[in-house]
Amino acid sequence: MQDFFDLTLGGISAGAVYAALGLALVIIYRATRVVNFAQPALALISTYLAYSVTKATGSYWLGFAVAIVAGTLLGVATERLLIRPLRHRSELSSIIVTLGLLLVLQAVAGMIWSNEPLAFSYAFDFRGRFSANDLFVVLVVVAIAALVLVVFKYTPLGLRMRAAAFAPEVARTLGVRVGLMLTAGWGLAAAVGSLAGLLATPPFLFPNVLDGVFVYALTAAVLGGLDNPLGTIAGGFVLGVGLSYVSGYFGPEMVTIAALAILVIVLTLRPSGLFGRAKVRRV
Amino acid sequence: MLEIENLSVSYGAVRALDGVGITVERGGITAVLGANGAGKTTLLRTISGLHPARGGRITWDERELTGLAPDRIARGGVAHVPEGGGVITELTVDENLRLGALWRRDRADRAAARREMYELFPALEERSAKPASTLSGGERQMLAIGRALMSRPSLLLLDEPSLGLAPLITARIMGILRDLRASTGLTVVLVEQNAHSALSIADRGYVLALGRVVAVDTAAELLADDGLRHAYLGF
Amino acid sequence: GGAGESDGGGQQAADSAVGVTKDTVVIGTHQPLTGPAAPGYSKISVGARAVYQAINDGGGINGRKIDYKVEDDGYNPTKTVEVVKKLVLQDKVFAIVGGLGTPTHSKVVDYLNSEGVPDLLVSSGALAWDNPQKAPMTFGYQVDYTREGKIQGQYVKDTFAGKKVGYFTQNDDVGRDTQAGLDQFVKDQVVVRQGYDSANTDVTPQLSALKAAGAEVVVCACIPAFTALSILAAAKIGYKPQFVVSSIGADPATLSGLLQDFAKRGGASVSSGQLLAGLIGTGYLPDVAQTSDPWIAYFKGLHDKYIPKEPFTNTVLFGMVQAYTFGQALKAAGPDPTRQKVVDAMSSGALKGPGLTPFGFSKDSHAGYTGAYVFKINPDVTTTVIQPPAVTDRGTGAITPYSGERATPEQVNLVSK
Amino acid sequence: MTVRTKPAEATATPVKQRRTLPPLLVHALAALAALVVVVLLTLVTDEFTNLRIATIGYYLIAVAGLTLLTGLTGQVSLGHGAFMFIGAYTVALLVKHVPSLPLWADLLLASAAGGLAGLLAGAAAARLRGPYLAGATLALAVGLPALTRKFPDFLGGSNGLSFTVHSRPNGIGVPELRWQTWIVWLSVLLALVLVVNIVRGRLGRDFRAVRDDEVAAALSGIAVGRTKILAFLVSAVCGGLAGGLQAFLLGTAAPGSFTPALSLSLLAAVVLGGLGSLWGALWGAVALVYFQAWSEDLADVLHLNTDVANNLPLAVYGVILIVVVLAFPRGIQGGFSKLRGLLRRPAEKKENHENH
Amino acid sequence: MALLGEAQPGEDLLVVDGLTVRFGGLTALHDVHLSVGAGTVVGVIGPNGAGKTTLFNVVCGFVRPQAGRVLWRGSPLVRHRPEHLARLGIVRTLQGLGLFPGLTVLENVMAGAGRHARTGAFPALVGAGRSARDEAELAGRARETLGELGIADLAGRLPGVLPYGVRKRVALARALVAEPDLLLLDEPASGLSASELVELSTLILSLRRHMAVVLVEHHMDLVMEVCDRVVVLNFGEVIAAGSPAEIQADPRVAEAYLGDPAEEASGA
Ligand SMILES: Nc1ncnc2c1ncn2[C@@H]1O[C@H](COP(=O)(O)OP(=O)(O)OP(=O)(O)O)[C@@H](O)[C@H]1O
Ligand SMILES: Nc1ncnc2c1ncn2[C@@H]1O[C@H](COP(=O)(O)OP(=O)(O)OP(=O)(O)O)[C@@H](O)[C@H]1O
Ligand SMILES: [Mg+2]
Ligand SMILES: [Mg+2]
Repeated sequence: MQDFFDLTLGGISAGAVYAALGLALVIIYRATRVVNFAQPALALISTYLAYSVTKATGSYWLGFAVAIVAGTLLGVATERLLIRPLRHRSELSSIIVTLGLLLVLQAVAGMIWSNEPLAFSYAFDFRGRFSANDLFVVLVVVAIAALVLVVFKYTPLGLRMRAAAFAPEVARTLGVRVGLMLTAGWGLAAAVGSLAGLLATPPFLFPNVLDGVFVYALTAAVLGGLDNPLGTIAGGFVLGVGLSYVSGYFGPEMVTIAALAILVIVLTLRPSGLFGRAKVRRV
Repeated sequence: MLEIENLSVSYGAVRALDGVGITVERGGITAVLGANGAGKTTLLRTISGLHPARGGRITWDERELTGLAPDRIARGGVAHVPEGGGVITELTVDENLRLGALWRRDRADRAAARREMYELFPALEERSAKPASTLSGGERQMLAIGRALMSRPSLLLLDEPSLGLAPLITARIMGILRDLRASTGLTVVLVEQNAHSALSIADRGYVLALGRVVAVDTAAELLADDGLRHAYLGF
Repeated sequence: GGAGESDGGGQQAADSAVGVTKDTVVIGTHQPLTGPAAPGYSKISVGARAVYQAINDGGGINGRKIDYKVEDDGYNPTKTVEVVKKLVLQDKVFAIVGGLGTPTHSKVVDYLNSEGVPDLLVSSGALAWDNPQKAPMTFGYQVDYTREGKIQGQYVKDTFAGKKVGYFTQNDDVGRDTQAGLDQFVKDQVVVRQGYDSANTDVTPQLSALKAAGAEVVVCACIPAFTALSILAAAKIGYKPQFVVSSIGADPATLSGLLQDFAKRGGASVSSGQLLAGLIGTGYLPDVAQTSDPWIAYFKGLHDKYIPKEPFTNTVLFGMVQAYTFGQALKAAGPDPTRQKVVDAMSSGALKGPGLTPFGFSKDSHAGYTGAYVFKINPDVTTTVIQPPAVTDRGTGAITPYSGERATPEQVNLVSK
Repeated sequence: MTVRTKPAEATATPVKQRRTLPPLLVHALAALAALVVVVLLTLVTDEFTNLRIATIGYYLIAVAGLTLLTGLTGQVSLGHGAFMFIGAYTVALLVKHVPSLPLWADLLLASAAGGLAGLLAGAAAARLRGPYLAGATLALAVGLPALTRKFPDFLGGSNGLSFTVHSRPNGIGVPELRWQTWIVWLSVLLALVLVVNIVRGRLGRDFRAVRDDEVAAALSGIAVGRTKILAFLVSAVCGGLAGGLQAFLLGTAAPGSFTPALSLSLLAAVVLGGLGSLWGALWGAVALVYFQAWSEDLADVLHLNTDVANNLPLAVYGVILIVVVLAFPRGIQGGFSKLRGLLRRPAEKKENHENH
Repeated sequence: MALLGEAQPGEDLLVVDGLTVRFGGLTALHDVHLSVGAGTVVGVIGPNGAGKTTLFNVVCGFVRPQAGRVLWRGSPLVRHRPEHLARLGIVRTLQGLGLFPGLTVLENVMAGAGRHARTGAFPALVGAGRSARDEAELAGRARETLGELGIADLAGRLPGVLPYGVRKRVALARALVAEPDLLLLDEPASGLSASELVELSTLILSLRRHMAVVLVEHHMDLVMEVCDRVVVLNFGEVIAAGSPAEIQADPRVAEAYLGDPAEEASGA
């Protein structure tokens, strides 16, 4: 039973990390209808910057702040330089361009900081069954999700962002600064993504460190319903805890298969995720 | 005053508008008529900045619109109901409506406008929390018109508003336009396939054919001109 | 020649001197330089390159400079096959030296042998490289996992008699072969066996299971990142077993780099020294921290000269020793080296070098290092040898202390200054 | 505007008169010609280039399958490598356990195994769209290869399986690699004939109709779900064959070869070549092989510090992906078509069937 | 609600029997009865949101009713799906267009003619047997239909660049090429010019010889001209049914739908 309890707690903190990166994906998806495959790389670069700043100044929180700011700027730049030219193109174009960016940024990280792992510390003490750091991660993620939900659902800014995403041309004729909204969405998402990177990276930092997290984050977001921040959080925790049990009871080699199984089962029953909007009128 | 001078627009090699000139007085309702493919939709899209002009000028209230971004034109008080309504189906009815006036500063006024629209279209109020995708075709059209009116525009561009609307509703909307013109001095450019109904409320009408203005006159004269009606309006 | 099963074409090739010109010898290798497997391995070729550079700066071997081509395979076997074929067919290398990884390299062994290309000093402890009958061109390098497991097992049995033992092993041949060795000695002490998958960095569930089973000694057949992860996971759940770590994951320099400044936050302070102190490891090369060792001093000199910016870790040393060993074999092949001559030089048993245990190379064995010593990490992250080198076989043979002589750098004198 | 009274007979007669070669024959002849070209190419190039040509071959069929799925049916699959995985392991297991089976049977079974998996995946995926489909297929690419670790004795664990396929008949004086290249291309072209038939025929039209508007497609009598599954099936058959050919060519099947990166580069090839066009699939496959090779050569030429040099090919490849997508909206094939259009503008205007 | 002039089931092609559809709390159709005999044109009119499209959706299998059933040639359609309809001989046009933007006009129409393809799925897969001739035949039919609608010259164009009215015709051609026994037209006249309206009414009248038509429309002139019978829906209920003349005279219809006569003149 002790085992069960430990596995649950472990799963919760892992799930929070999946949810955090998943949130970044959801924000961009809501804001621009693009699945951002470069998200782990944007977060990666910010985290490396945090590493360097922390190393140089000795202050973890300064590095933290730098990472968030840098992440935002990276997101904005990505949207302006790479995504905007693809406005009228198929969703595939943006998938491939963000993939290309993923490769470039991971390579750049390797060039600057080498492909060898670096020690990257936790924000708080990591020791204990549910450590100070675990608590911090979970709280931050839940808070961010709530904030994102409120912004999107209940503020005029959120409404504008959604309108710009769903129907840019119509939104424009309604006075929405569509370009600005899309950029803002990317900036916001990349900031959340950088936060996720900071939370997900420890203990070690290397160019591919977020690959696995990204796959689970996308899985979590899809599980929860990509349009729904709270769904993503739920998806993240379901996945984190579920995979922790699988790893504990059936062996770690089963984890990825289990993720696939969970996803298939959920999507078979609910093709738009656990909390996605159910049926829409099509005719 | 809306002044369009010598406007030309093309899609690649296809010239959709060719030296079109149109003048609409403030507070006027002007019908733009013409057969399929005459360029009516293109004209409205160019006015609201969705499509670049190849040549010519568009001014509204002494302000040049040519070259401005669509959102700036919209914030200048020009509302556009696109062909087919352009309702954002993923948003709820209420969100669609609110979107219409989001750029307006005055919150209280926005709320008041929303109430007015629900009064005009009670069917929408019942469905305000539903996604717009669940609406029927006519309900969507109502929503689109309501959304455009939310911002209390000074110039309203309507692309075939009667499309899919029941006669009763069409008549009601024409009535609303007449009232708004009277109460707020709204200027309307009304593109219609249905020349008869459009000319019945318009002061003036332009007839487009193959991207050129082939006739312009008061609505009454146009209705009376049998030759023109047969040649371009087909009734 | 001993090219038993390879077809006619291969045998001719074996006597050839492809890749050798008047003043160069082209050799190649495949390494994971990028991708998920790069961390931990991407520095091996850096160390090797430094040695080749030193050799070349000293005029080469018998007047020939070594042209070292490193191909990135990203640890993807398909890619390995492609790049190795590229090295053989397009770059026309003389030999493949130090190809890295079991899943990767095992896919090219047949090809290299049938083409008659020397396949030397494979960077993996799998047993497969030692098969002179079927793979006459292939030679191992590091001590194989079973030999090492036996030595670990005997040490644990002697030192921690009666204590509960848990295994924590990588879910592949590393784990399987190591357990085969361990089980010869500590099978009845084992209370739990856990594995990890290198794609999944969350090892807390496994460590929890080890803790729950009450394992007092945890034998860890892990790569460095996972050694560090297990140490951190153990710290997280407040579990303090005695770790015994295989040579592939016990490099103190790498580990202390990975574990520096953890959990300094939130009031606690745990240095890497504290986390690592007392950890028991096995090794066959001298440790980089043993500065008094003549070979360490020698390689440190090369390091400082050619790659001063890289940390001097045992991983770098691994590559340096590998390159140095190849250099010795090439030299031994004489002034007109052919592929067959290099293979003969390898199996001559004459290569004595940096390792603290001997190579197993002979006519009947292509096993690399044949034994290991046991060391303990001190609080200042230096190491102390707690059991001197011993050698054994990969079967059930006895473990015997090794007392042979090591040649010194001066005696080998491969690189002229 | 009146509507005919006697429909069927009225049209049936004239059609019979202008009978042309059946498309199957036309496509088969084209394939034969292509095979001749490939054989000639392998004869004038060195052995390593032969390997690259063969590699292009199996990528081609994988990319063509994905083109059919993604370009024609609009289902974005990020997990196509999973079908290659299945094909490769099928061949590996057959070679190891049923060595008596001829190669063509191995390959056929690999395609069938891929198809079976595609059928299952398609059935699960038919109701998913957009990012949901993308997420699920990505999970497929990540999850499936992990099976090997669950069954290490049978599937070889993370080391995978190694084997050699002896396909070259004794007494043929052709280097092994060249012979293998021929086999690969023969199989690929046979499969391509099937794919081209589908793309150009009624099914291809149904696929595109489903992509464009599912509701209207259903009302036109197209079984939407079944069509989507069929597209998955066909493309998975291609994937399975590609994997089988890869295994045959390289003698390996290991989980490390079928990472999500493989699936994603297949998708990249689809887009690079030109979405929805089978010629595009060819350029995509060529790009897949040569862009990576070039970026590595480039890194070799510039003498750089090791960290930079190690990562440069990756960066260059990423930049190529970005630049091609940004600069050539319709991929390489789109670029070619434009070029051709510029060269002979006035000539052809009437039947402008997109290049499929 | 038993309505005047309702034919017995069995005599009619299509019978809608006591249909009720609810969306959450909203009742879109309530106990709707309707029948369509061979060779007749039945108009369904009503205010926006009255449930006309929903009625079509039930017939086509997009929406499952809470109560009631749909009989086709006397036997009930159970759990039928949209893609089965074409084979049964029912074809529907969509409110709006529903064209395939990535297919040429010809291909759009050919997609609708699949009913006539005689090859099975497998021969089509390998392109063997009759499939090639089949394709040529479909193309022939499609061209012919396009010709009849006067747009044969546009066969190779993509629909996206065509004017709305022309696209509407393409959609109609796609429906007609299947030669259905029952054609469901959802607002075919919207967006058409006055002259095109005249052509449309001629066309519908000529169709009557081969098929039954159900017409949902807001253009009263058209409805009155072509329909044999008209059914009026309001808030999901049938409030009137009868001949066009009867309907026009019905005060309930005027109140719910047409508006007062003065405005009707300008509105329709
Ligand atoms: N996106 C486009 N690309 C190419 N040509 C276009 C495009 N949109 C419109 N056209 C062409 O421009 C001309 C004018 O079209 P427009 O839509 O403005 O006509 P309209 O008068 O609104 O017709 P309708 O009454 O059918 O709506 C037509 O010939 C049409 O084919
Ligand atoms: N899937 C759905 N979910 C919720 N409400 C729906 C759904 N489909 C239709 N409705 C509602 O049912 C009512 C009937 O819709 P329907 O589309 O049948 O109207 P209609 O008679 O075709 O109107 P119009 O003439 O405007 O096209 C409308 O009020 C609509 O909002
Ligand atoms: Mg128009
Ligand atoms: Mg309707």
